[in-house]
Amino acid sequence: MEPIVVAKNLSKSYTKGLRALDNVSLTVNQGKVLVVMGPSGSGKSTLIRTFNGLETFDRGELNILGIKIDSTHDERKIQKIRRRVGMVFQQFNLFPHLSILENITLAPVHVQKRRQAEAEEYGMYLLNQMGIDSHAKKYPSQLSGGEQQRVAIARALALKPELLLFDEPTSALDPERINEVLDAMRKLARQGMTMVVVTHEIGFAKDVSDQVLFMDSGKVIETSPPNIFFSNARHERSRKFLNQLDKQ
Amino acid sequence: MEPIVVAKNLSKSYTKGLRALDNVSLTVNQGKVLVVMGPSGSGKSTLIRTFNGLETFDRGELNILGIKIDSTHDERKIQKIRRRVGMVFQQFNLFPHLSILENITLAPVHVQKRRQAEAEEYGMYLLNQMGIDSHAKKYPSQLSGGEQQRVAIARALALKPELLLFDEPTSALDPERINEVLDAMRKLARQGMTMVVVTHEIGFAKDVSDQVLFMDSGKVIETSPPNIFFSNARHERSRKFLNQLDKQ
Amino acid sequence: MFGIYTSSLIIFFKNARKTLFSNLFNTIITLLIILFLSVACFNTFEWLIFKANWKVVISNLPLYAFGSFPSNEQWRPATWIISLLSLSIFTLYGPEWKWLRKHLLILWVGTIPLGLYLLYGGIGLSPIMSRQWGGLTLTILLTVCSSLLSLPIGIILALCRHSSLPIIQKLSSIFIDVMRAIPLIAVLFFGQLLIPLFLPVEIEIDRVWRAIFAFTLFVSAYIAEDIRGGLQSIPNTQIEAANSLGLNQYQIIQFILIPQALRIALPALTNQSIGLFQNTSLMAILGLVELLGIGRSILANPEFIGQYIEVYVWLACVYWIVCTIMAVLARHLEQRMTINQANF
Amino acid sequence: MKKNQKLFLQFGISIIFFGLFGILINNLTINLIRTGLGFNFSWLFKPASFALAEHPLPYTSSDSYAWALFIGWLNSLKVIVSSLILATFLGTLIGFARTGTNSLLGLISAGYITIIRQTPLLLQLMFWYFVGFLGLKDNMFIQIKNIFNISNKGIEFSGLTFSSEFLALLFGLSIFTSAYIAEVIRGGILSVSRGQWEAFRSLGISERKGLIRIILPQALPAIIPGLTSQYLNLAKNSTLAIAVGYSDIYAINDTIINQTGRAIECFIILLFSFLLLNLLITNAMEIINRLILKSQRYS
Amino acid sequence: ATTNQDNSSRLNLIKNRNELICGVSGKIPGFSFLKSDGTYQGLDVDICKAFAAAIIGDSEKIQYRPLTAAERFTAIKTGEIDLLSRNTTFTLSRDSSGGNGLTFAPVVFHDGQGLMVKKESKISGLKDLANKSICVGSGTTTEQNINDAFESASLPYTPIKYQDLNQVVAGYLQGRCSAMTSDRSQLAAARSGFKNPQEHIILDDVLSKEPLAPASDGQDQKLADAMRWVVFSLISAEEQGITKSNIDKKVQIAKNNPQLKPLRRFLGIDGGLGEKIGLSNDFVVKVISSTGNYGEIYERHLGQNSEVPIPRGQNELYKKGGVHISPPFN
Ligand SMILES: Nc1ncnc2c1ncn2[C@@H]1O[C@H](COP(=O)(O)OP(=O)(O)OP(=O)(O)O)[C@@H](O)[C@H]1O
Ligand SMILES: Nc1ncnc2c1ncn2[C@@H]1O[C@H](COP(=O)(O)OP(=O)(O)OP(=O)(O)O)[C@@H](O)[C@H]1O
Ligand SMILES: [Mg+2]
Ligand SMILES: [Mg+2]
Repeated sequence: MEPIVVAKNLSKSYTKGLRALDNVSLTVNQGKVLVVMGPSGSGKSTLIRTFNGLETFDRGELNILGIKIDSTHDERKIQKIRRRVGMVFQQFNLFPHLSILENITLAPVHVQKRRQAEAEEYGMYLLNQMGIDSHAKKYPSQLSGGEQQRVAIARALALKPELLLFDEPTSALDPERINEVLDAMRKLARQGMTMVVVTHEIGFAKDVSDQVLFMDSGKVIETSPPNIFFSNARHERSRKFLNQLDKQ
Repeated sequence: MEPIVVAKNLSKSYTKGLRALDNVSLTVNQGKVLVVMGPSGSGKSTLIRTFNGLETFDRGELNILGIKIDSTHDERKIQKIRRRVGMVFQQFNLFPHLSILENITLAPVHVQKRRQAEAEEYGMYLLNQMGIDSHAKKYPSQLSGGEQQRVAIARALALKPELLLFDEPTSALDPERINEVLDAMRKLARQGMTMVVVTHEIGFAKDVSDQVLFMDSGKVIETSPPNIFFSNARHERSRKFLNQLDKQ
Repeated sequence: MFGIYTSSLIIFFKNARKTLFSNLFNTIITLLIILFLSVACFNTFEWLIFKANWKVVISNLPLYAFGSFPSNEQWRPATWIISLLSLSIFTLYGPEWKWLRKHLLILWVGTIPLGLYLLYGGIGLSPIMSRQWGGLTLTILLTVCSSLLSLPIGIILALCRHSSLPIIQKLSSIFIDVMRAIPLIAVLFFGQLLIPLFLPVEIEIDRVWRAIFAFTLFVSAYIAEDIRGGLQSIPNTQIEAANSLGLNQYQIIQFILIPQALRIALPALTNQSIGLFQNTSLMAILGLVELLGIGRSILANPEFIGQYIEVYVWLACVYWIVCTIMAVLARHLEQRMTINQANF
Repeated sequence: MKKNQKLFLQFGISIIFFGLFGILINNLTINLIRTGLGFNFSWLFKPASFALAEHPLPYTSSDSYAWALFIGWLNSLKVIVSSLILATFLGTLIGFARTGTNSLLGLISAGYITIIRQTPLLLQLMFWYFVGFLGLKDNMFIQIKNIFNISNKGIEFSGLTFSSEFLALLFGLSIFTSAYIAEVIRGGILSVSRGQWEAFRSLGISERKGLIRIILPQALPAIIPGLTSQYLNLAKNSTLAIAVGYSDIYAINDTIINQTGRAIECFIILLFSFLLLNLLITNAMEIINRLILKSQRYS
Repeated sequence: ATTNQDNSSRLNLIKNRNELICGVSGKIPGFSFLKSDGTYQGLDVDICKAFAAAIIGDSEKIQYRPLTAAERFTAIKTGEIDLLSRNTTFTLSRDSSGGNGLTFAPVVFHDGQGLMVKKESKISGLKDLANKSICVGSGTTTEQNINDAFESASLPYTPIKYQDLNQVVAGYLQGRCSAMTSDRSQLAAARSGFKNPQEHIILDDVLSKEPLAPASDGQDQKLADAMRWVVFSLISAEEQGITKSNIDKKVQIAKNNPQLKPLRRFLGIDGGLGEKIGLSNDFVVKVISSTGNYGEIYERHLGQNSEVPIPRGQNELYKKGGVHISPPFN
């Protein structure tokens, strides 16, 4: 099994003294799903965003799909990585002025220089996979949150990425819509997609993930398989966090 | 036991054809807690907001604290009701330009014409009850969500209301903050306050409520005591809804 | 716009008793307003019907419309104005004819060369110099040309001001800020009287074009700021999303930023062109015989000396009608966009 | 983009820009020499030899051009400041009427706004002056005990006189600007979230009190920038004084250009006087803005 | 006066273009104003027509360009117009190369600045206007003249300055000012449009000499020569009694009577005078047959039966006590 993501001693601070990432190291292998958990402000988003260069870091090294980047943030390498890594955000971030299908075909046509017809065909296939092909001509604001998030996943898939990043993909959704999206993600995991997912959905993490990484104040507190993490977490801090999640 | 809220055949539609409220009738007696549940868009907010005249209705009759209002929306009667009914919103709606204590004393001083000193004293007492008296001189933006919501409750209590309305008071809060607010509400219920609460917090509803009212598409589907509703709801639609809530 | 009026009128009459006479204060205010309005209306109508002498308007209608354009050629500007008008009507009420809809923008842009061809003449038509243009035709020409020219320039300026290259950013900032600091009439003065001084003797620019140039300079600075506002209100997450799809800087500008900024700025942009239409009247002070200018020329005819009230009232009506048409069009455009992309 | 690539691009654009600029200046010099005008400011200290109807400071026609220009600038300032106050007052009233509960007032103010906003200011000014103020006629003047006089010469009020040119400009500008300010105020009020209205209503606070104590303070930060740009527009629009015979800075510049032919120099002076006016207005608004923010420590 | 000129004269340009671009005011009753049919009319306009007839041979081949006072000189200097026929006062600084650098043709209308007041106001001279408001058109010498007049009489006054004559008239009629000042011709023209012209009087005070003359670029001597002699031909024709209606007969007479030397020279039959100034030899015939002589032009636009009657006064021929005189066509 090849490693897809290898992080070595990543550190970053926005404001002096306060570390958003503090010596983070981790590895994600091909076909594996890593779930990242932790309290608000612990650095989960920061971590996952370094993986496709949306965020720089101050020290350490990253190896994504065999491309090494460091704190110098080489634009060309990052552009290469971005073509091979998909990302899904909490707030969907669909392009409101483009129709659903245009949202999906934009990158294939302009980044990968595929033909429009070809990109549209593949786009319709992806929308079909996500169960929303009937909305292809609509605009994002005409869709529910769950549908929008599935469009965002389809958009990320359109570039045929080798790694998918999810930053709290369900936390902006109505309780009733969450499962639509989680189901789509389960499907992807079963198809062997390598994924890094920031989420608080315990059910999903138990179901799908191969490892759960728990962070607090920028540090990795523990990395365990889900069965161990949820029943018998090693660290006091993790247990406290899980307790609070349960209480709701 | 006197009835505090009596609604008879309330109906309302925003857009023609689509009913936000459809023949809703209910009674809340003195000292009782009614929890309202239902999927998004089912009309919960609309219902609870008619109780203090924030929303008009097209047909039916309301009797709040012995004051009868109908579709003509008599401003004078509504003003009377508002002085005796408190309301807490999902988005807190504190006045950002006033300090915490000013937020609380504003209505007593200007509506009930109490003296500033007297209002402040009672305000501090309420803040103390809510466990946030140390923040009295701060501004809303300096407080966490949970603290802000407790200020909002104190503000509603400052007019010594005979009925309290809550519209999803915890759904804008971080998971870790929710219990602070629910605990404060439990305390009020135990002190015998009459309350109508729109919420999806099953634990709270089981604990505190006397009745659970379940709505869908503006209609009341069922009204049951919580032990029956949560273990053995009478209606298919309610069971389906509860299932989905559990899944998360 | 009228839809809104009628519906609010209906609500108004439904609730009249409740809202107008709900308490003493409201009742007094209402009665005072009604009194004032009826006195004003009575006086106005009395003047309009009995006192005013409308000959100064009626016998000069072709002048107001076309200026001193040769009378046997007046069908040319007339054709142009009618085609603009019918295009407006088509844009508003036209059938859902897909192909035409899609090419509406091109049709609108196409009215400029059409207008210029009809006015200037040339191939097949006798040439007519811009000296003879005037009246409403000239006013519309100034508006249409300047607003369509200043849009692309405004976009470029906004992008430059947004750019990370310090020199370019500074230059465009200075241009925009200076343009926005000085009064329009000064810019027009510059265009009419000073531009010739900045050109070599042999080059001579027509004064209609100098006016269009000055208007373009002025309006593009305002448009740039509107678009910059639009750019700034695009959330950063849009750029992040585009970045994570691997789009490069220019593609992001082209496909994400400009279309969104334009749509956000659309109401401001249409307001600019309505303002521009009104402001063309300043050219009357600088000697162009556009709508207001022709009015002032007509007042010099010994036959009409002293009838300025009639002329001003008439011109105000014309300006108001055209502005209202423009505003209705703009509102319609906005509505169509919000139907497509609610919450956008 | 690479760093040197960026530098190169900037360098190229600067060269094109300054090259063009140089050519234009060169043309100008040639033209100025050709027409024998030259470029200097010494004429500023020659006697102006024209009289001014309105001068806040002593002025006679033997004073210098420079002094005449300064008087013009003061005249501009005077009309700008006074119409700024009047426009804000009117605009706020209309903005409230538009959002308020009296629907007749709402309807009228909506009508007012569309009529005012959709006719050219120049026309409105001429209308106010020639029809409104001069229409008062000589025989129609109102006089109250020698303290208060209205005639088509203007208004006289216990020793203070305001000419009808000034008043027409004041009214025209204020009314025109107030229609825009009303929209700014309305926008500001609408920018306060609906939750705030509901919150004060559910506390039993009356509409008027809620508007003043809860909504307006929160709307102010959204209103101030819009207000500033309306004030700047007002200042610029005051140059239309030329249409009603008021001697503002532009009108005096115009006269001087006609007398001396110094178009370029006068244009530069006009430019700087407006930059100065703008600076004054923006700084004053900045101070007001800071005061408001200071009184609202919350954000 | 001629200096050696190359062929780049505007005269050739006009001929090649077959059209004359003539700058006018467009807003002065009697001199140039827009009629309802979209054509310009007035004395200044007829002078343009005379130039076109002389240069091109067709008095209709003209484009009029309305100009404001501020832009008129720039328009000549930049070549936007060929010549200016717009009530422009002939002054030294305008005529000199050190000033505005123009050249003026002979005066076509001798004017003077005057004051108009309402009869009922009982104002009879400058003295009565002390401390009163006076409506002035800005952007011309008018403003300076009124100032000089009051200053030298040490009288205080308040000038109300407007953009153009219409506004001055409106201000005066509405009673904003006790008097309006402008060139006396314009005062008379304006008064003719009033409802009750007899209620207004033009005071006897003449504040300035205002000889109004067509102008062209001072560096183009050829065009200036042509213009000068076209104007003189109008005056000379009146002196000789040659009119639009009898010009053909006069030509016949001149052709048949070789002894009428001056007439033959004047009408271009002998002498080749036209060629010397770059025009055709019979330019006078063309001019007179299209516009008539000076007297006819005057009568048409400013005469007793016109819409704007102004007594000829100074503008009579020298023989009749006026100041118009033409040098000999030799
Ligand atoms: N742009 C920024 N500027 C300054 N500080 C930032 C910025 N973004 C994040 N931080 C800080 O970095 C730390 C980690 O933030 P991050 O967003 O990664 O947390 P998170 O675990 O994703 O939290 P959440 O669950 O709320 O999304 C926090 O202390 C946060 O305040
Ligand atoms: N101001 C409004 N204008 C038009 N329709 C409205 C308005 N407010 C609510 N509605 C509609 O009325 C229906 C009931 O809305 P309501 O807000 O009462 O639902 P809810 O049960 O509170 O939902 P949620 O759980 O999302 O708060 C919905 O269909 C909604 O779209
Ligand atoms: Mg995060
Ligand atoms: Mg709700």
